[in-house]
Formats: sequence, C-alpha cells, structure tokens
Amino acid sequence: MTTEVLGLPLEIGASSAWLIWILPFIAALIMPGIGKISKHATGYVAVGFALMSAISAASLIPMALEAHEIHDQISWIDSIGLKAGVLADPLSIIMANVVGWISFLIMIYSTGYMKGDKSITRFWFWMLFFIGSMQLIVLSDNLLQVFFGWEGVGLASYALISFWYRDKKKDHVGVEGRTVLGMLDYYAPTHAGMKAFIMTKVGDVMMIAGMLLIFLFAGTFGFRELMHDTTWATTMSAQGLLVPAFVLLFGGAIGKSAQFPLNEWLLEAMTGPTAVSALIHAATMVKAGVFLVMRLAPLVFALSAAGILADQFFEIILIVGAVTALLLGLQGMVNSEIKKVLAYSTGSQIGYMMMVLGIAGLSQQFVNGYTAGFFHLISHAMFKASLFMAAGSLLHVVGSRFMTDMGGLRKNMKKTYAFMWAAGLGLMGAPFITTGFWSKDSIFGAIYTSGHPWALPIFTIAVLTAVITAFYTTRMLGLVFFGSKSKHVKKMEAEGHHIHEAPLSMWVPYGILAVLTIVIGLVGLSFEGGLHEIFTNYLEESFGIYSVHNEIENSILPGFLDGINPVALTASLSAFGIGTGLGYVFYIGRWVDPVQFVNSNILFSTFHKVILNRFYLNAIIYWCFVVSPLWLSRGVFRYFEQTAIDYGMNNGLQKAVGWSAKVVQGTQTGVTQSYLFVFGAGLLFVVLILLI
Amino acid sequence: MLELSSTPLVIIAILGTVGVLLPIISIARKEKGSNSFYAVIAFSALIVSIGYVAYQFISDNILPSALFSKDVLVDDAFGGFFAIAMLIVAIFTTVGSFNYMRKKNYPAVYYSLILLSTIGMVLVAYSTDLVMLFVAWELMSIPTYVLVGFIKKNPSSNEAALKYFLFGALSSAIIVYGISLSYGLTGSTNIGEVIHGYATLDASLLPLALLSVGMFIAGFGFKMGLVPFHQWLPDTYEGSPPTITTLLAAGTKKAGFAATIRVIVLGMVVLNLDWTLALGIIAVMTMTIGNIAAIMQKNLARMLAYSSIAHAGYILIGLAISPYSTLGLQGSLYQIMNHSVMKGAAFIAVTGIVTTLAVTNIDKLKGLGRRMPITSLGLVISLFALAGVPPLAGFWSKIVLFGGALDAGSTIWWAPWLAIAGVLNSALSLAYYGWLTRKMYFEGETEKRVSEPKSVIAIMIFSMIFLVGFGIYPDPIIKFVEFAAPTLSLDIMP
Amino acid sequence: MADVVFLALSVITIGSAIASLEFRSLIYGSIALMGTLGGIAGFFLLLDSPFVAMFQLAVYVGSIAVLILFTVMLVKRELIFKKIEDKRRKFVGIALMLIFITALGSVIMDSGIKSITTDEPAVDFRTIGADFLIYYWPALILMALILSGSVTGALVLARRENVENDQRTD
Amino acid sequence: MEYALLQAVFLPLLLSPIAYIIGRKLGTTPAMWFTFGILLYSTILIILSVLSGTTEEHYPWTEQFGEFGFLLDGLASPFAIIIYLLSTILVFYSKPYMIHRFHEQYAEENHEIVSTNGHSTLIESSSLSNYVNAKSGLYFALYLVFAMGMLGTVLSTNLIEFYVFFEVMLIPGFFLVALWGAGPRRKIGLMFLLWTHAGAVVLLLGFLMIGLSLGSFDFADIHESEIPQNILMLSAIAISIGLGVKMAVFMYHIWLPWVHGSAPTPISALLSPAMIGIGAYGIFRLIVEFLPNTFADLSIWFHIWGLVTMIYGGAMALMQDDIKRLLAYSSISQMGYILFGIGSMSVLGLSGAEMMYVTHALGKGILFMMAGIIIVKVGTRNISQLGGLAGKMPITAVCAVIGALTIMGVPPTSGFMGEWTLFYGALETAIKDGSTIRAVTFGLGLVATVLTMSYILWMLKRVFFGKLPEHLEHVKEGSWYMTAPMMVLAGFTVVLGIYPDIFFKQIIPYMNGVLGV
Amino acid sequence: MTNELIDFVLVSIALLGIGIYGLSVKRNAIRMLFSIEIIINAANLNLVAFGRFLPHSGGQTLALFSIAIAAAEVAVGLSLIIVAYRMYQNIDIADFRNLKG
Repeated sequence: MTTEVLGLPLEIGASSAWLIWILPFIAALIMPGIGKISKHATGYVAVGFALMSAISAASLIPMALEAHEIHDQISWIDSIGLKAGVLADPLSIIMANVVGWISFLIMIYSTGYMKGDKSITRFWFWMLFFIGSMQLIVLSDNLLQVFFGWEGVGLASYALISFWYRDKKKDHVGVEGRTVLGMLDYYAPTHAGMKAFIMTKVGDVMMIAGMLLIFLFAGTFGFRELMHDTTWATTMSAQGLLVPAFVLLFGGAIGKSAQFPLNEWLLEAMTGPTAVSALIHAATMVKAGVFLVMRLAPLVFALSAAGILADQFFEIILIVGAVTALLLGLQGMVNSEIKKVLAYSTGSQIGYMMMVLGIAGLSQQFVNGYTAGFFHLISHAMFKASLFMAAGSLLHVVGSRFMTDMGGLRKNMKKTYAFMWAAGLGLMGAPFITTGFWSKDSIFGAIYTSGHPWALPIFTIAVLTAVITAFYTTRMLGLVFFGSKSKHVKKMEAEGHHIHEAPLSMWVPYGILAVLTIVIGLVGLSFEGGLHEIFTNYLEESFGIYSVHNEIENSILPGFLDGINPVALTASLSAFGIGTGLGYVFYIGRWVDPVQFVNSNILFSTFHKVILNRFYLNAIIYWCFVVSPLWLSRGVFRYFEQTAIDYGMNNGLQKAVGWSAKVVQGTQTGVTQSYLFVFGAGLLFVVLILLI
Repeated sequence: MLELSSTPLVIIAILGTVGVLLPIISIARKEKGSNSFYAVIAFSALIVSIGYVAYQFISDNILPSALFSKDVLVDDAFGGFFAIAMLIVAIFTTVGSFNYMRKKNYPAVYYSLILLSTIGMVLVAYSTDLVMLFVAWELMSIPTYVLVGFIKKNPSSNEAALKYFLFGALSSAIIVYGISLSYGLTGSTNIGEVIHGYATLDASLLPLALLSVGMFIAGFGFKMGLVPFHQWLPDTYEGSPPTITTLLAAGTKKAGFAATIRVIVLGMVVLNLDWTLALGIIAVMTMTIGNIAAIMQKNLARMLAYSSIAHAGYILIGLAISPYSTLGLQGSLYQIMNHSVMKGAAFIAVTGIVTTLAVTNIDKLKGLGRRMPITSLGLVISLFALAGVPPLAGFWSKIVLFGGALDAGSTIWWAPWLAIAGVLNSALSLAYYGWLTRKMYFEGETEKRVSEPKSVIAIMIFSMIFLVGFGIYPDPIIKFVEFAAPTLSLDIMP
Repeated sequence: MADVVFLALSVITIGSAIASLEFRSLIYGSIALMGTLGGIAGFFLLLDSPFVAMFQLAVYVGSIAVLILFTVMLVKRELIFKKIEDKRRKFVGIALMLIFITALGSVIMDSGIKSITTDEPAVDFRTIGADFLIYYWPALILMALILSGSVTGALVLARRENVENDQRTD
Repeated sequence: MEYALLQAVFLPLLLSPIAYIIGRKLGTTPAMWFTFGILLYSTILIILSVLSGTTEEHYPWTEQFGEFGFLLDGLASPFAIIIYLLSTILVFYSKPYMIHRFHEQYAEENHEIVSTNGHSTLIESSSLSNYVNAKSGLYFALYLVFAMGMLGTVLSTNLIEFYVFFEVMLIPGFFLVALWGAGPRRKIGLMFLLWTHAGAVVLLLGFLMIGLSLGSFDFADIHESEIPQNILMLSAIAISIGLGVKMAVFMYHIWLPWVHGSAPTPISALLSPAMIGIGAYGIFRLIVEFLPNTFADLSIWFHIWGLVTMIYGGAMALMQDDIKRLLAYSSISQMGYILFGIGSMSVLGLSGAEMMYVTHALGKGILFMMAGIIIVKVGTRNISQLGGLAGKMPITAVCAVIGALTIMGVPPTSGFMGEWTLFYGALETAIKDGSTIRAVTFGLGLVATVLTMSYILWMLKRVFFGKLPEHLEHVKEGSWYMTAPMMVLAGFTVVLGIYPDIFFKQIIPYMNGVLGV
Repeated sequence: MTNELIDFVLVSIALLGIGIYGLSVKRNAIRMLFSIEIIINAANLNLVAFGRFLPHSGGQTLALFSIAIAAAEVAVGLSLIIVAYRMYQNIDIADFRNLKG
C-alpha cells in the first residue's frame, strides 16, 4: 500500500500519520493570512483543521487494534545520518486520538470562549501550533524529532500563558500583595509565561543531555533502532551511564509534566485563557512527560529483562510521582482560585501516572502498571479538560478567579453544575460509574500487586492522595455551587449583570467530555480490559515483554470484577467515602466552618499555612535561582564589569597613559641647558651600557 | 677611482651648481618676491637629480650595496636608495614651499640652502670615509640651522634654531671625537680600513673602540632623535617653518640613519656585538617615550615630532637586530623609505594648514576634513600609514621590521621583546592618530571649505598614491629594499 | 723637558677653558677662550703639526675668536657683565663633568693606549696636501659648499630687515 | 567561473567611490539600489562558487610574503555566505535607519549653529536633502568597504593577506561608528579602533612567528611539524589572544558593549553577528586546521574560556537597560558558545560551533534590527521606557521572537541545530577522554543555555509585553524597508532549523577532514 | 716624542668634560658657543695626537676640515644669536623656553 507523495514513497496509513501533525502546522501557517482576510473565519478554519487532524488520527485506530505499527522515514540531516519519521504504534495512535479529539473539542469551546478577542488570530495560531507540536511528540520515531515537538509545545505554552500580554490585573494569578518569604505570590501573564518556559527548559536541558548521551553510544535517536540493537546499552551500562542517561531524559518529563521539584510553573500557567489551561495544562502537554516515560519505559524494562538492570530509573520515577501526587494534592485543598485548584489536581494526578509507571517497571507484571497509567491518562484528560472548561465558563460568567467570589451558582448555571459534578465525580473516583474510579483503582491494584518492597508505603500515599483528591473536589464544587451567593455575585447582580448559563459552543464540549467520563466509566472495566489487551500485544510484539498471567486466578471476586484487586477496591471506595464526606461536612453541608476549624488548633493552622505557602518551595526556588543570581550578576556588573574591566581597562589605562604622558612632557622643560645636560648624561649612559 | 659620472658626483655637480648660483642670480636680478621662479629652478634641479639616480639604477650602473671602497665615496645601491628617499623629501619641501614662501624674504637663499642640505644628506649615504661622512654631515646640518631660523620675525623659529644649533654643534663635535678615536685605533678614516683595523684590534683597546661607537651613537642619535638625545627635536620641529620640518623629519633624520648604518652597523659588526643590546634598549626607550609624549599634545607639528621620535625607535629595531637577521636592515630601509613619504606628506599637510589657516593647534583644527578635504585626507592616510594600518605602505615596513625582530629571536633572546614593544607601541600610537582623525572628521561639523594650496594638493595626491599603491602591491619596493639593503655577516671584510 | 712645556700648556689650556666659562665678564671670557685656542695650537706644535697649528691660529684665534669678541661687544653691557646662574644646576653640571671625566678617563687609562709612544718621525705636511687632492677632493668640494652656504645663510640671518626695508622705500 | 572570488571581494571596494558619487548626486534611494546591486551580484557569485564545490584562486603578490589568494572551502563558505547575505539584506534596512540618523544629526548640528550664533536659522529642506544625500553616499561607500573587508578575511589564503583584510574591515567600521554612532560616538569609535587594533597586532606577532619560522606565509605551506616547538605554542597563544579580542571573549570584551551599543544599528547588525565571528573563523582556520597538535593542547582552555564567556556575557546581559548593550552582551555570550564548541575538539562540536556562527548571525541580526526599529519608531533605547509594544508593531515582535528563539536555541530555529551539535561535541569528548573537567563544563554549558533563555525572555517581556506606557500610544510599525529584511532572516533561520543540511553538508565533511576522522 | 699619547688624550677628555659642563650650566648663548668651541678643540687635539702617534696624515687633514667647519658653524651660530638678541634684547638661552611640553 504505497503511493507517491511529493516524490516520496509513502504508505497510505503513513500519510495519515504524517498528516496528523502536519495539518495543524499548515493551518497555523496560513492562519495569519486568514486573519488578514477575516477574523471571523479563523475559528472555523482552525476547528476544521483540528477536526481533520483528529480524523486522521481516528483512521489509524484499526491499526492500533491490530497492534500494527507504521514506521515511515525520510532523509533529514544526511551529513550526520539522521532521518525524520513517524512511528504510529498502538501507544502513539491512542495518544494521538486522545490529543486530537480533546483538542478538537477544546477548539470548539474556544470559539465561544475567545469570542471577540482582538488577538484571536494569534490565539488560533498558537493553538494549532501546539496541536501540531503535541502530535509531533506523539508520532515521532526519534528523540531529536520529539525534542522539536517538545520545545514546540513549550513555546506554545509560553505564548499562550502570556497570551494576554498586556498584564491587566484581571489576568494575573495569585492574591495581590501576598508574599511568601518575601517573594510576591502574584503573577502577571508575561511573568508566568517566562517562568513556565524557563522552568521547563531546565527539564529540557536535562533531557537533551540524556538524548545526547544515548546518541553518543547508540549513534541514533530512533526508538526502534535503539530497541533493534542493544549493544549500546551494554556499553553504557558498563560505564555506569545508562541510568543517568535515562534519568536525564526523565528530567525532561519532570519539567514538562510539572513534577516535583519543577512543579511550580504549572500554577502560574493559569494566567492563560482557560481553553489553554484545559488543553495544554490539563489534557495534553503536561501529559507529554508521561507519554515520554511510556515511550521509554518498555525499552528500559526490556533492557532490564535482558539483564541490563536499570531499576533506579523506575525507582526515581516512582518517588518523584509519589511525592508530587501527595504534595500537590495537599496544596489543592487550601487554594481559593478555582483554576489553581485544578492545576494542583492535575499535577497530583500526573504524579499518579508517574507512580504507576515507576511501579510497573519494578514489578513483574509490566503491562498492568503500564495500562493503568495510560488509562488514567485518558480518563484524566477527559474529566480534567471538562472541569477546566467548566471552570472557564464560571470565570467567564462571574468575572473572578476566586471561588470565594462565587457560591450558590447551582441555580443559575444548571448545565454547568451537572457537568461539573459528573466530571468532578470522575476526579474523585466515584465508584463504578466513572472512568476515574476504574483508572485509579487499576493504579492501586498495580501498586499493591507489584510485589516491590516499597509497594506498601507507596500504596498508602496513593490512597491518602485519593482521599485528598476527593476532598478538594468536593470543596471546589461546594464553594462554587452551594451555600449562599458571595458578595461579588450579589454586587454583579445588583449592577444588572445577569448570571446565566454559558453559550452553547462552550457547554457542549465539556458536556460531551463529562458525559464520556460517565459513559466510559459505566463500561470502565471492559475498556480497561481492551486497553490491557492492546498493550499486552504491543509490548510483546515490539519489545518482547511477556505478561505473566497469574493474577486472575488468585482473584476472590466474582466474574464481572475480574482483574480487580479487592484491597485496592476497598481502599478506593473508602478513600472516596472519607474524602467526599469530609468535603461535604465542610463545604456542602457547611456544618463546620473550615476557617474556624483550621484556626482551632496550632497544628492545623501551621500545616495550613505551610501548604498554602506551597511548602515554601516556590519562594525558595525564587530566592535561589532568581534573586540570588540577579543579585550576584548585579554585583559582578557593578564591581567587576563596570569598575575593574570597564573603568579599569578603559579609563584606567587612559589615565595611566595620560599620566605618563604628563611625566614625559614634564621632562621637556624647554630649557636648552637641561636638554644638553640630558644629552651629556645620555652619552655617558650609552658608553656605560656599551662597556658593561 | 671614482668616475666622474658616478651618481654622487653628478648630484654634487647639479645641485651644488644650482645651489650656489641661486643667490647669485637673485643678487643679479635684484628683485624680490619671485618665489616661484627659484622654486621652479630648485625643483627642476632636484627632478634632474632624481632622474639621474633612477637612470643609473635602471641602466645597472650602480654597484650592489654593502661594498666598501678605497675612495671616499661609493656609488652603490644603498646610497642610491637613500638618494631617492632624500630627493623625494627635498622635492616635497621645495614644492611645499611654493605657497609657503610666497611673500617671504630671500627665497633664493632659502632654496639654495635646501639644495645644499640635500647634497649633504645624499652624500652622507654615499660616504665610505669618515672624513667625507663628517663633511657631508656638516653640509647637511649647517644650512638647516639657517633654514630653521629663517623666519626671523618669528621668536619660535629663532628659539628652535638656537636649540637645534647648539645640539647640532655639540653632536658634530662628539662625532669628530668619535672619529678621532676610531682613527686613532685603526690608523685610517676609510670605513673599510677601520673595519679591518677593528677586526684585528688588540683586546686591550676594545673599550676605546666601544667608546667611539658610543660617541657615534650619540652624535648620529641626535639627528635621528633617539632618546635621550631627542629633546631638541620636538621644540625645533614645532618652531621651525613646517617645510623645513619636513626636511628635518623626513630627510636629515634619515641621513642620520644612513650614517648609522654605514658607520655603526656596517662598521662595527666586527667588534663585540654588545652594542646591539644598547641599540635595542635605546630603540625601546625611544619609541615608548615618543609615543607617550605624543599622546597629549595640543600642537599638530609637535605631535608629529614626537611621532617621528617614536618612528626612529622602530627603525632602530632593525639596526639593533641587523647582525642576527637579514630582515633587520631591510625593515629599517623599508621603514625609512616609507617614513620619508609618510612624515613628509604629514608635515607638508601641516604646511598647507599653516599657509591657509595659520594654526597648528589641534583644537582649532576641528572639522578640517570639511575645510580642507584633500589635505586632511592625505594627512589621515599618512597618519594611518604611520600607525602601520594595512593596506597602507607603512604596514609592510612594520611587519618586515617586527618580523625581523622575531626572526632574530632564534639567535638572540631579547630580540622578540623589541617586536612586542614595537607592536604595543604602534597600537598605542593609533590612539593619538585616531584622536587627530576624530578632531578632523568628527567634530566641527559646521565648517566651510577653504581653498587649499595647489602645491600641497599635488604632494598629497602623490603621497596617497604612493602609500596606497605600495600598500596594496608592495612587491616592487620590497625588491628594491632587498637590493639596497647590505647583507651583514660576521665575516664581512673589506 | 718637553714635559714641562706640556704641563704648562695643559694648565694654560684647561685653566683658560674654565676661565672662559667662569669669568664674570664675557669679554674676559672671550680672551680666555683665545688662550685655550692658543694652547691647543701649542699642543699642535708639540705634536709636530705646525701646519694645523698655524691654521688653528689663523682661523680660530684670528677670526673666530675675534668674531665672537665683536658679537660680544654688540650686545648690551649688562648682558656682558651679568652672570645669572642656577646654583643647583651648576653643582649637578660639575658633578656630571667630574663623573664624565673620571669615567672616560679611567676607560682610557685602563685601555691599551696607555703605553703607546712613538719614535717615528712626524708626518710631512706635504702629504696632507697630497691627501687633499687625491683622496679627499670630494670633501673639499663639499667644504666649499659648506662655506658658501654658511656665509650666505649667516648674512641673510644677520641682515637687519627693517633697515633694508627702509632703504627700499627711500 | 574565473575571477569570481576576486570580483566578489574587490567589486565592492572598487565601486564604493561610485556609490559615494551616486549618493551625493542622486540621493539615498539610488545609492541604496546600487549598493544592493553590487552586493547581490557578489553574493550570487559566492553562492555559485559554493555550489560548484571548493573554489580557489591565486594571484601573484609579493615574493617575500607569498601570493594573494582566495579559498572558498567547506569552512569558509558558511561564513562567506552569511557575511554577504547579511550585508545584502541590511542595505535595505540601512536606508530608513540612516535617514533617521542623518536627520537627527542635522538637527543637532543646526542646533549648534543656533546656539553659537545666538539667532535661529530656518532649516531649509533643500539643504537638509543635500546633507542627507552626501551623508548617505559616504555611508554606502563605507558600508561596501566594510563588507568587502569581512569577506576578504574569510577567503584569504595567506597570513599577511588575512591580517590585511582583518584590519581593512576595522577602518570603515571605525568611521561608521565615529560618524553616526550614538552616545559619545567619537570616543567609542576610537575605543573600537584601539582595542581591535591592539588585538590585531598581537595576532600579527603570532603570524610573523609562524611565517618566519616556515619561510612562507601561504596557508598551503603551513605544516605544524616544521615549526619549532617553542615558537608553535607562543604563536598559537598570540593568535588566540588576537582573535579573542575580535571575538570579545571574557576579559577582552570591554570594547564590544560600547561599540555595538553605539554603532548605527545596521552596522551593529553586521558587526555583532558577522564581524566578531570572524575571530572564530580565524581560530578554525589558523589553529584548528593548521596547528592541530597545539590545538589539542589548547582546546581545554578554549573550552573553559568559552564557558566563562558564555556565563559572564549572559549574566551581564541580565543587568542591561540599554537594549543594544543587552544584545551586545548577548553577543559576547554567544561567542562564548562558539569558543566552547571549538574547545570541544570533536567533529560535531566544531561543526556546531560554526553552525552557531551562522545561527547567531541570523538571530542577532534580527534582534539588532528589532532594536533599530524601536530606536527609529519609539525614539528610545532604554528598556525601562518600553513595554507592550507587541500590539503596536506586530511584525517586529514576531520577528524578534523568532530571533530570540534562535539565540535561545529553541527548535525549529537554526539555533537549536547549532546548539545540540555543539553540546554533543562537548559531551563526546568528555566521555571519550573520561575527563571530569569536560563533563563539568558540559553541564555548566547547558546551565548557561538556561541563562541565555532568561535574559532573552526577560528582554522580550520588558520590550514587547506588559503594560503599554502612555507615551507609546502612537507608535507605529516600522516601514517595509526595515521589516522585510527581518522577515527574510527569520524565514532563513526557520528553514535552516528544519533543514540544517544546507550548511552541515559543507561543514561536516570539512571538519571530518580537519580532525582526521 | 717624549710625551705619551695618553697625556694628550687626557687633556682632551678634560676639555670635553669642561665643554659639556659649560653647555649644561651656562645660560649665556655666547658662553655656550665657547663650550662648543672647547669641545671641538678637544676633538681636534685628539685627532692630531692620534695622527702623530700612528703616525699618519689623516688626523691632521680631518683637524683642518674640522677647524674650517667650526668656523662656518660659528658664523651661523653667531648670526642666530644676533637675531635672537635683536628680538629679545637678550641672549639668555634659558629664557628661550616658549617651546616646551
């Protein structure tokens, strides 16, 4: 099935694989032109191209189900022997679909959300650029090309976070005037964009170091080539560089997926339009790190299986994921800005995914953890995108990013209320009916059954995080929709602003996703089973990783709950119950005033303060990596560059020369006698140096 | 025996006749102020002389250099080289005086003295006998004492002349003293025989021989402006008429080098080679002090005077390393030729400025680039050439010089330091050349153009062509220098 | 014997050289200079060079010193008798002189010429004439040019310009 | 083609007086088109020569110093193409910028008249246009000579010839800065002249040592084995210092912020990317190619020196308020990258270093043009007085972002291609040699990229984003003359970033040959 | 000859020293001229002495040239002094110091 495209032999399937990422780029390139013709048309063109890209992705699904893969290459940098290519294997096809369809929905949402914005062309340009770059990450067959997409999404993220570059007050995040350890906790969009870009760049730098290390030994960046011949790994392992290389690559994932300790940029990234937050900082880009790990993990696992041990790689992933999940979840409990809560939650949930990927590599049953991670990725993408978009509607309507400025909105915004509950239940992991439940449960199961010595503590953290998740989701819903209307809303109503439902183009997308959360949740187990099967085949065929079928036999539960671990199930259920219950007590039923509760006890209030101040991590990072270097450079500039170098070597030299010129001129007195004296003395001098 | 058609004698004949006749004609004509008449005569005499030298070169009548002679004069390429350089300078001076001497007294005597002095300069380079050299030296010097003080109404001219005269008389006495010592040690005044005598000198007499070298260095060094014998030089260059400064800076100074090469370098190689270190030290002192003093000068002529002191230092590098590297003397000769044109052109530019604007204060030269575009262009090009900026002619002589110093590094340890000092100095010198350029071109934007003296323009154009042309294609002049430079080795014998 | 003459001549020459510089009066100074020049002429005689000695007397004592004397008389009285001196400069000058003489003197004393004496007859002064004509003749031509140049130059310089202009306007 | 390189080098020089006359008689626009025509023709000659492979021309010159030749090989061609490409494009940019500058100066000078005469004089439009015509004639003439000097250096095949061109580009540079620079331009012009000249003469010393010990100055005759050992190291150090001054590496960088800050912007855009990089070319040609063993000894020092320069330049750039000075410090930092790459002593590292030259030329060219547009349209160069300009000048902003990405080394701009190959080279040598120092420098080098990113992004933020100060309400986009060149360069950097083989296929085989791989 | 060469040379050196002293100390132009004459005479004495002891005619020849040239120099020098005197009514060289620096 090959055809000629631009003189290049191309498989039919391959051409659609290429198109998935090329189409958005083409759209982005023509966007300024279209914007010149008609601002109105840009939206339709953008959505159209996003749809086409998504359809291309969908056209590959059959291939994924057959565990087929397309690997197509063209020449690129011949002089180094590098090729560009697409690699459409089940992993990337499913991911491409997730990205493609969610971004399509968010594009539709954006047509409503961004309506009337003056810079709409720019918005569409960057959104399309983002989609293209993201799909490039997903579909690339080599690390270098992945890095192109990697930086592309970073760039798009930067551009979209600081989309409202005029830095109006309403576009900031954080509480004005609030400081943590002397650092202002209030960020302008342009600042936030920079912060995000530079912080992820730290990760990217690690990633490029890892890439280069691997390239140095393997001579290739290609994923398949790396798997094909593994002698490079033997050499690297012998030199002790294998694990560092992969850990460095994981550094990129840490940065992009906002994992500890590079998590702080994600919160400020909320300065971007909410559609952007939904697409980039919830559904897709932050998942790129997870995706990268999923690309690499089978390779590393296969190497481990072949005797080249790299357990530390998975252990680091595990620890980073666990720490992030707990840390960000805790912070999500106290923040008052709705988008920030969602952002914390995103980071925390990605921590889950990392955690389970780490545990997968450490367990015998790799595919379980792998599937669980991916399943959670998909379900999280759906409900978190939905939640974000809904939050965007709220912001749109209320005009404030603080949940304390909302309250009691359930009557005004019924659809949003319903969809948010549905999606929120997904996040909380409401038993049996939501995707979130099934995916989280499979994570618990995978961790619990891994048999790794750390399984139990990690499991505890996971469950604790689940409790926290349920709690803060309930808190969010309670604060927004329950209780009485806030002063702000009342004031708005008094001013004649009617609080009403969001327009159709906005609620439909998040409606669809919320409904999907429930619908897939209802068939969650079989969905998971399907994924499991696909990945089992995939891992077998591509990496030679065979799963060990020992789990189902040990199951004590009846048929339809096959593959479910009872401990995990119990934990999951109780976590949901405890978290939701606590949330209900404080925020829906409002039986206890949370403020009083916190202040009642010095321990609680201290703890509250610490998590509200983000464990001081942000402030410390600022002090160490922004303030001190700036202070240092200022010092160097003032006391070295300007003084020693600039003044010293320019003016100082000039002065020295001028001074010696004065001295020399001083000897030129104009008195002939002294000249003659010098002549005589000079004669003597010459004679003496001749004679000596 | 010296043939009557040999170059030095012909030059004596032509220039001497014209030089002596000019005052007589002026007495006969009994009229004043016909400056250009005498200038044209002098100019044509000089042109005929330079033509004769060139003819001798072309027709291969000139002996290769580094020959000693049984006579007092020798018609060799070395002398011919200097003759051309000196005659060019004399022509510069004469042509530059076309406008400068207008409405001034005694033009006939003025040109006559220039011609006589020119004979002296040329003959210094041709001399192979110390007596001859001394007499030529005096013929070169005495008319310039008069010329420096020629503007009788001008106190600085007189002051300059007095200082110059006192120094000149002292140094010629010192030279005689030096000659007396070397004569006493060797029994002859012929340079060839002196060398022979030195080569077989009794060890106990060596200090006296070195004493005579020291006296020569001091005596010739005065003319060359070597530190510490330089102090008269800025004062005199500043005070004297700028045309005469041209003659002094570009001409007589070079004659000093010719004498030094003939006597000290050629002659004394056979002695202990310690004198080279002395020359090296003097070279470094000279260029450093010259450049440093030049930096803060307010007066253009004075700045150029200091710069010419510095250049004496560069040239001296070549002399100091001459026994160790063939490039040394070549570099010196090359630099001498270039410096004659560069410094000549620069001082003629000063002449032009003085003639039209009557100022030499640099602060008053703001916007000169607009007022006198051609003069200032010529000045700037010669300044950059002096600084050794490529692709101007001055660059090539400097790299030959410094290259020679580095080349000599394989035999003598201190030679590369001369190159380093030279290089740093030429970088330093760019400071004041650049500053002057800045004054002329980047300040005083509102000045209007004034008419420039035609004679000055002619010289500027000539020197620009020379400096740029030989800067881009230096091969002919390099070949000429190679031909003219004597080769030194420790076994040269008459 | 001759040593006495030599010593006397030395004393006269050096003494009058110092005197010519140190006498308060310029006129006496010039006369003392004549003494020095004469003393040198005496040395020349002592060195069996009568021709040079005569020339010395004729040119130096006869014309140069007289020229100087006249010039001295041309200038104002107080300039002739006034002697302004910088004390410090004087001491430094004397020090330089002493160092100079000591240094060069010791160089010469150490060198081989200390023992040089001669018993050969003096050069016949006719060889000088032959030298002039056969060997040094270009120098003689130059000498002539020097003299003509210096004479015209000196004349031009010494001429009173304003007087001349007055005459011309008459 | 015969005489192609000779034409490409000397046509601009020979025709520069004509450009002057055209400017004087006919005005700025004809002079601009004339200059553009010459440079375009020369650029095409260069590109054709590159396409036809390695080109070499030789002409007799002096016997003592060897022949006058031109060589366009894999090393020289990227430099040559970039130099002439930038020069050609910047001709357009020059016109509006320089007219703006001439008007400013005319006003200044007339103000001087007013103040000295005490009574006001009307500015007559005819005298103003005469003034502008005369000045632009001079400008374009100097511009041509400047471009020619840079190209000649890169193409020369003889040490002395190299030095001559090295200095020739200095003189018009001096005049351009001193005549039309900003601030204390005369002083800065002199500073430029003196520092770079001082560096050049040190370079000359090194040349002379090599040339004299070999007895020939032709590149073809330079064989490391024939040079005495003690001279070899000394001359290599002298050459490195001389070129280091040109490259403005740490400790020799003093002149650069002043000069690049002050020079007229089109000239800054040539100085900074094209000219200072010629120092890097010199190191490639003279040390890496001709003195490989010495280079092996020195490379670690280049590496460290480069690293220090990278970090220092970046840190200082953070502190600048003058936008052009910021870019100047950034250039210092970028030269550090190049030196760092040279120090890596591996094929890809060296190729990456050369690629960095290309990419820095494109990126910094764009950024300097951005600064120029701001100077012309806003009238200030202080970052603290700017802000929020993205909406007012969108094309400039977009191009500036692309330029910034190029400098930061973010794909898909060419900067990334330069950077990763460069760092790969550093890593390769570190691992192969098992050298801890190199491993540490590699790591710190990567940290420096974050620093680069910080100052560039902060600059963009302060210039284009944030609140729009009130006095900037009426700012307009720059004219097409100014924006079009930027767009060309921006397009170039993206094309090169996606398909870097255009240059890599020239560079990498050459570097393979040099390192004997 | 009863006298040794060294005696004459020493006298000559002494005269040279005195001349240099006079030049660097005396301010009166005419006295400076005296000093120069003294030095020239010292040199001449040296020449003739060496010529006598060699023996050779060259020393005397050069001495003759030297004397003649000294005469020419003195003529020029005196005329310069006269010009200066006319201008300043003064011949104190130390006062002629407009050119300096």
